[in-house]
Amino acid sequence: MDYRFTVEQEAFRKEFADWLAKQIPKGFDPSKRNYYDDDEWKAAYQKFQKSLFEGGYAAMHYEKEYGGQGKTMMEQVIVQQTIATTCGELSMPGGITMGMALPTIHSCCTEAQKREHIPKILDGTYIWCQGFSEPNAGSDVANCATRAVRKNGDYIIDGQKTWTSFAHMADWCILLVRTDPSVAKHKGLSYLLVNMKTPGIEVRPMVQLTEEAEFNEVFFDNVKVPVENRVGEEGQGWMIAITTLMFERTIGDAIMGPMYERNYKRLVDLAKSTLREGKPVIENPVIRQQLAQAYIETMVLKYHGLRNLSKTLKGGIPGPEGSIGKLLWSEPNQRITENALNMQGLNSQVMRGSPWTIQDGNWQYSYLRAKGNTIEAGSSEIQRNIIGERCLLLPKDSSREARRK
Amino acid sequence: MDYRFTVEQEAFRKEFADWLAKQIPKGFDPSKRNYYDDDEWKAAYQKFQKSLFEGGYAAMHYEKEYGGQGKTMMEQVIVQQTIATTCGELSMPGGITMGMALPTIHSCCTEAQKREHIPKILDGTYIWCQGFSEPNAGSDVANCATRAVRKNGDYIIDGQKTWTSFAHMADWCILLVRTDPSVAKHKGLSYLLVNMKTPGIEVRPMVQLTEEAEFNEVFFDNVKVPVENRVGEEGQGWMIAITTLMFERTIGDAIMGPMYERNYKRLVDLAKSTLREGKPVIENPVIRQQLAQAYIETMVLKYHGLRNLSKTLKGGIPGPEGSIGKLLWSEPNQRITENALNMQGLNSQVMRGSPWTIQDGNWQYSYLRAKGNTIEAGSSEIQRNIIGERCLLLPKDSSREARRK
Amino acid sequence: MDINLNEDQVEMMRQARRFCENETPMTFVREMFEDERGFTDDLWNKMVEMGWTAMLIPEQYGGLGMQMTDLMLVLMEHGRAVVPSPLFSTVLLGAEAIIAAGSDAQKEKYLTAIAEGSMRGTLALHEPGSGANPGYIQMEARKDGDGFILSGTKLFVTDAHAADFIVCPARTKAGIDPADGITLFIVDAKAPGVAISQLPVIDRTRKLCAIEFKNVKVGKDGILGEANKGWSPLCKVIRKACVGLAAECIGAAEKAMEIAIEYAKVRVQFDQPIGSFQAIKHRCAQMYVEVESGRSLLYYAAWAQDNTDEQEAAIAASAAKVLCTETGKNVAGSAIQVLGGIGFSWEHEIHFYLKRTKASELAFGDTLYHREQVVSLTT
Amino acid sequence: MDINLNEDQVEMMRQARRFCENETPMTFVREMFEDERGFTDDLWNKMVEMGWTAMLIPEQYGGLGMQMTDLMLVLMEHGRAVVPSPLFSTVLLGAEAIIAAGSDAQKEKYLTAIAEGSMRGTLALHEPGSGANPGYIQMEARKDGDGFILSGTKLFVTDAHAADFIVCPARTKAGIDPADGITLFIVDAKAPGVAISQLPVIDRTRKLCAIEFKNVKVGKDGILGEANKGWSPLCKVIRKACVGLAAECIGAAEKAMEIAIEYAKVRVQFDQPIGSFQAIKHRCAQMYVEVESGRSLLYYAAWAQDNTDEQEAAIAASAAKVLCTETGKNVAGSAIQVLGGIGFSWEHEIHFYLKRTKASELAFGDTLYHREQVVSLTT
Repeated sequence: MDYRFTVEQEAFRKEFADWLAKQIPKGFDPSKRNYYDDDEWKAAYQKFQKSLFEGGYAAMHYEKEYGGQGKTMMEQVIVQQTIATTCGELSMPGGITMGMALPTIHSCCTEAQKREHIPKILDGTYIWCQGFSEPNAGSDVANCATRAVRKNGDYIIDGQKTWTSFAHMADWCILLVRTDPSVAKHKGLSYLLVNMKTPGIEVRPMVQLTEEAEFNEVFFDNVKVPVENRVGEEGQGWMIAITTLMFERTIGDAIMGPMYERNYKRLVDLAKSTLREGKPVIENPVIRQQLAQAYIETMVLKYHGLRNLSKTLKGGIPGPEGSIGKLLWSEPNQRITENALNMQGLNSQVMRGSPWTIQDGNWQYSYLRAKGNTIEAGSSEIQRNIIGERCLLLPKDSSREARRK
Repeated sequence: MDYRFTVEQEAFRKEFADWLAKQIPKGFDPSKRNYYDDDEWKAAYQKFQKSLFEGGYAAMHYEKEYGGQGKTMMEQVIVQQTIATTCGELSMPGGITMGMALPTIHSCCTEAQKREHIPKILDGTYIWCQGFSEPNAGSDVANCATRAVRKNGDYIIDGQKTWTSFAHMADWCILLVRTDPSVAKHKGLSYLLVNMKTPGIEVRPMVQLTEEAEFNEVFFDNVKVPVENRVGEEGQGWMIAITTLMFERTIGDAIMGPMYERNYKRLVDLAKSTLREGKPVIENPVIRQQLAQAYIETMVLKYHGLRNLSKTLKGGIPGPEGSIGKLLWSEPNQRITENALNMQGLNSQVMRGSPWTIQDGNWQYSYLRAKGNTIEAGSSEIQRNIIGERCLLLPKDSSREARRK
Repeated sequence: MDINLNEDQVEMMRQARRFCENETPMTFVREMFEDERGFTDDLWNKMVEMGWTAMLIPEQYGGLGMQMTDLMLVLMEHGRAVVPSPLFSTVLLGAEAIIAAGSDAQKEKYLTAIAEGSMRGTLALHEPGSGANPGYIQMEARKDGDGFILSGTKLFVTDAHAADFIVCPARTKAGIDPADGITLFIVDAKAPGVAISQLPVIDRTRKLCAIEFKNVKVGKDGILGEANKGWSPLCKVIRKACVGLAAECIGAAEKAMEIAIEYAKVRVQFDQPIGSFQAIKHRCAQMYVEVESGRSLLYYAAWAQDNTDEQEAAIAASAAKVLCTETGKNVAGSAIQVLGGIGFSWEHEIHFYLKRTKASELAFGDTLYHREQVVSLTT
Repeated sequence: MDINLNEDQVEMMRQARRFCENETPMTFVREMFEDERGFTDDLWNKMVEMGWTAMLIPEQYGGLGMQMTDLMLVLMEHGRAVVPSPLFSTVLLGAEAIIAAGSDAQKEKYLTAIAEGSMRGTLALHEPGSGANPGYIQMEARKDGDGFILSGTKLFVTDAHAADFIVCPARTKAGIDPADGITLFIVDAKAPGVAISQLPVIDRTRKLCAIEFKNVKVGKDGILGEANKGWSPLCKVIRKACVGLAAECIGAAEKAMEIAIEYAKVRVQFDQPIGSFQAIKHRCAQMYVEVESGRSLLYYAAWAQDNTDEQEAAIAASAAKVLCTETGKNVAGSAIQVLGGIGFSWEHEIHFYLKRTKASELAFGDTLYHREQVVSLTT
């Protein structure tokens, strides 16, 4: 058992960090949010991703023939950890692209599809979004009602997706559609690659409770998608949607630890610089217990991420226990942001833009944003169902059992 | 709105407290447990209950013809609160008798049954137990499998009850039995009054994790119970079991507040007298927060109890929201006893019988005992089901819905 | 003992609910959230007509002489509707400070005007560096002839932008013990040297302001109560303010719970209403437990303000503040979880409940502070 | 980076599990719970044969020179079976104190004997009034020629009744700073003036003793390490003890979880296995989340003891102690709730898991203490 990275890996980390330092745009302040305009943000992402690609740091673990670097997942983790903790905002518009679209295309697409799409993802040309959720398919993704009817060489798509992150920036979409309404719900689904410029697609931003529009509704009205844009076979959509993302999630989990470590440092700064009754709150024993707990949960996230990564590197396949990772970042984040607000006392109400704002209002935003963490990307309830039924093999409840028949 | 008791009620409280002080056996120490021998304990209960009866303080709210005092529920609450906070141990063996058997007999029995049983309950002659739970009928009480087959003028009973409190002391039992296995589960049950001396009844004490035997298994082997000992009609057992206890629960809830207030005082004494790093733990800000929370939860219990009592006195019928009362004492008790142990640090491990024991080991016992609070008398899960389905009218889950048909 | 509401009270609640439905529907709340002023004269006038500004004011000053339990019922309804208005600040901060410490002349001047709706007031309590401890008051008032000169900063002053007068505690004697050296002043909101600016807060259904006092002169008639002994009446004001916020939070929690329950009954996933799943059902049940627990403690705390000694009133107010604001926040948060994606949207109203209750948790002493109060007063 | 167990380690775990199944089944645990001594020579000898007493002892003293991660795996299995034995006290308290502070001669004498199983030792750390702070050491050692005379009381000494020697920290210089003035002593358990009595504790699968020292003479050879500088090696011992308890707790939690899950699959109520109800299913899922979280932190903490600097080792040990003992206690408590009535019975084994993990939460610094350690070391 060894938690140390190898000398080569540490050297690579340093090399990459040094290189990265030179790529960060002038004036970029990692301690706060820099982009409030989406066009600017997209352009910054594209430029940044292009430099990564040209520098030889894009998709380290993918084959060279598709534009990767032919290295192991460790290098990719090192790159992503370093980005996440120094300039995560620059890579964020590519979150769905890199975390969802890319691995799906990489592991389930035809050679032609791969050659068409992967390079333009890696060089930052295209941003992708993911059309899974619908108004009546939230936790119950298999309830997908967006229809795709085959007509000549096309699918004609009608329906609506919702909670689609980055759709307003996206060039392409990975889309789950119903191609056969006559079979059991999860059997009639297919998976398509859709160009967002296709006529009939309308994107409407949805404002969330943070007062920002990070998500969108996407409407499909008689949208033609060539049959060759299907991933896998007709009816395989559910399987592709469910299974292909497991490997990539390992990387996602592994970068959470360092991100939360950075947050802990901010939390400590906050505790040292914020006063309560005229004294720094870090002197308050109750707050100290909360700080400690935040650190402990951060350690869990970090070492759980490494343990999973290590298992994956040894050829283990991360199974449904990957659901733990989701719970390990989403639920502590709600506690940690709440604690951060507690530390600020009344000042915790002040958002960005006042002389009384603390740490640029980051914690205020994060507190509100964190309320979505236990809902998005599979709610905590769904995660616990998955853990209970697939890891612990507890019986399905009778209504859901009945539906599978 | 007025939280004050009337002048007459306060006078009555004082009168009763003065009278009670004279009844308490010499050497009885209310700050600890006095009876470790069950025979002694039963005898002490019988003597105490007899004195209550003779003093005119038994069942204040019942009609004089059955041995009550014809007063309101307020006098009964005052009596029970006073007993609970000064010498509760003396009345405890009658807990099921007074809380379960008596109100059931009082509201559901025939005149003849009432005249036979109520006086002997009120004067302390008989202790009752309650045969509801079975090995396969825990949360699912309607799954009761103990059979009662009618033969001549008797029911012949075969089966097993479990978790029967005080059965080893009891003279009589209120027993739920299945008289008709051919109809829906909750429709085939009946309710009997059973003399525990009837041949064929065997009581086996069950030791619980506190290392004490508070409960019993009760085995019925060809036990004859006269048909006239049935309460209500055949098949009404479920309704009687479910509904008759609602009123009395109001009193039970109303005495919880004062009991927890007394416990809070003990907790404060503990915090003042116990050292941590050489200083009284009450000076520790983290412990202080826990203490405050214990007090707040105690206030909730107290004022919730009074609010329900007040509603009942005005003729309101406590409905399923009575389930709240159960949650309000069981769950805080686990937190409060845990906090009490926290305050003691390492000493919290020491049970009764050492120079290093704190407060006679009461908190150690209570900590372990409290683990049963969320299981007994309807688990927290069952309470939340009841609240969800009967107070909030949320749909039953489909499997349980199906069963009712 | 009788904890049931009487007929008048039930009717008062019913009227308040109808008022809120008609006058402050969610569309209005949204408008006011974005609006700089955060309320309209029309709304204010109608509230005055309802008698709400006069409820707690003694009859001799044109008020209705009612008790905190009565106002509590109105505020619960306001909590249910997240009503934006300077009612809370005027009746529980401005007016109560005058009631608690004012001379007859001051009462005559301010209370009569508040009761008839022609004046609004607030309390400038918190200072930078206090965290959330209302006893941390360091702003200085220098003696100046018969009067004083105030200089310093107050933060998180509720509705100061809409107030005619501001009650401002300041130190007239150096030290840290709030019981010794704090004097209350009545400051005209338009007085030279008073600069009021709104803070960009999370919950903008209730505006909070920063106030800079630059050599603000307060005459003799602006001294409220006894010099150096302002803490005791201030505590009384804080106590009632806490109960008022607790009432709002229980109203808010109740409504948030209802929203979640209604959704759980109609939202179908996996072919079942989600309310049939225990994860949701038990969550809703827990909301109900918390709302009813909070209500039981709230009723007592409100009653205690007018009917028990100071210590008991203080314990009850602090306990209710802790429990009910946490309940509000927890239930609103829990409702978001039940609603899922839609609950996270701006479009749905649930987030207003989270924001308002979260703000209430912090105002006039946070949970840490009030738990400490409870333990100091009960041990 | 490689956090996978190697083949030897997997085999070691497998053997330990088999050992526990054969040698310490629940019937044996129950017997030992009631038994005054709490273990048998036969069990001890078999443990020695397994090499467990020698694992952490350097090879030059007859040990196996293994790392904390190896012992951790064995202790997880012991936690699963609630193994009663003085192994923990001997290898992680007695032996580690000698390893941390002993001279060559002391190591030769004690470690060799421990490795071969002919000697047992423990650590007399806690004192009355400490609460649960291991740094609160006030017992005095008076200078007496070359040696010292010890007088005072130590409490909660693990397995002192079965120990041949007791490492006892005491003050050789007045004060409260543990870093200055504490000296460690090796006391013969049979020395005149040493009176050992067992405490009636909740968890009697691990015996805890009170020791009265009445003018106990300790010669020069009984001084362990540098005078007045005993705190630093003591911290090292405490750190590993914490990791050891954390390992036991994760093993215990894992087993308690398995018990609950098995029951939830077969126990039928309302015509369904109760594990199909989300109230139970999600509770079990939460157990799994906690067990796996604890395991991830535990592995690192064990590794850190031998492979990082003192500060990181201390942070990791404290963090693992807090998380894993709470996990043990929470999962055991949660399992009781899943089991319902039967879980509350003496007859079912689950309560042993609750009692052992609860005791572990308190030993060598409770959660309050270790959270404070984490925050002091990371800010």
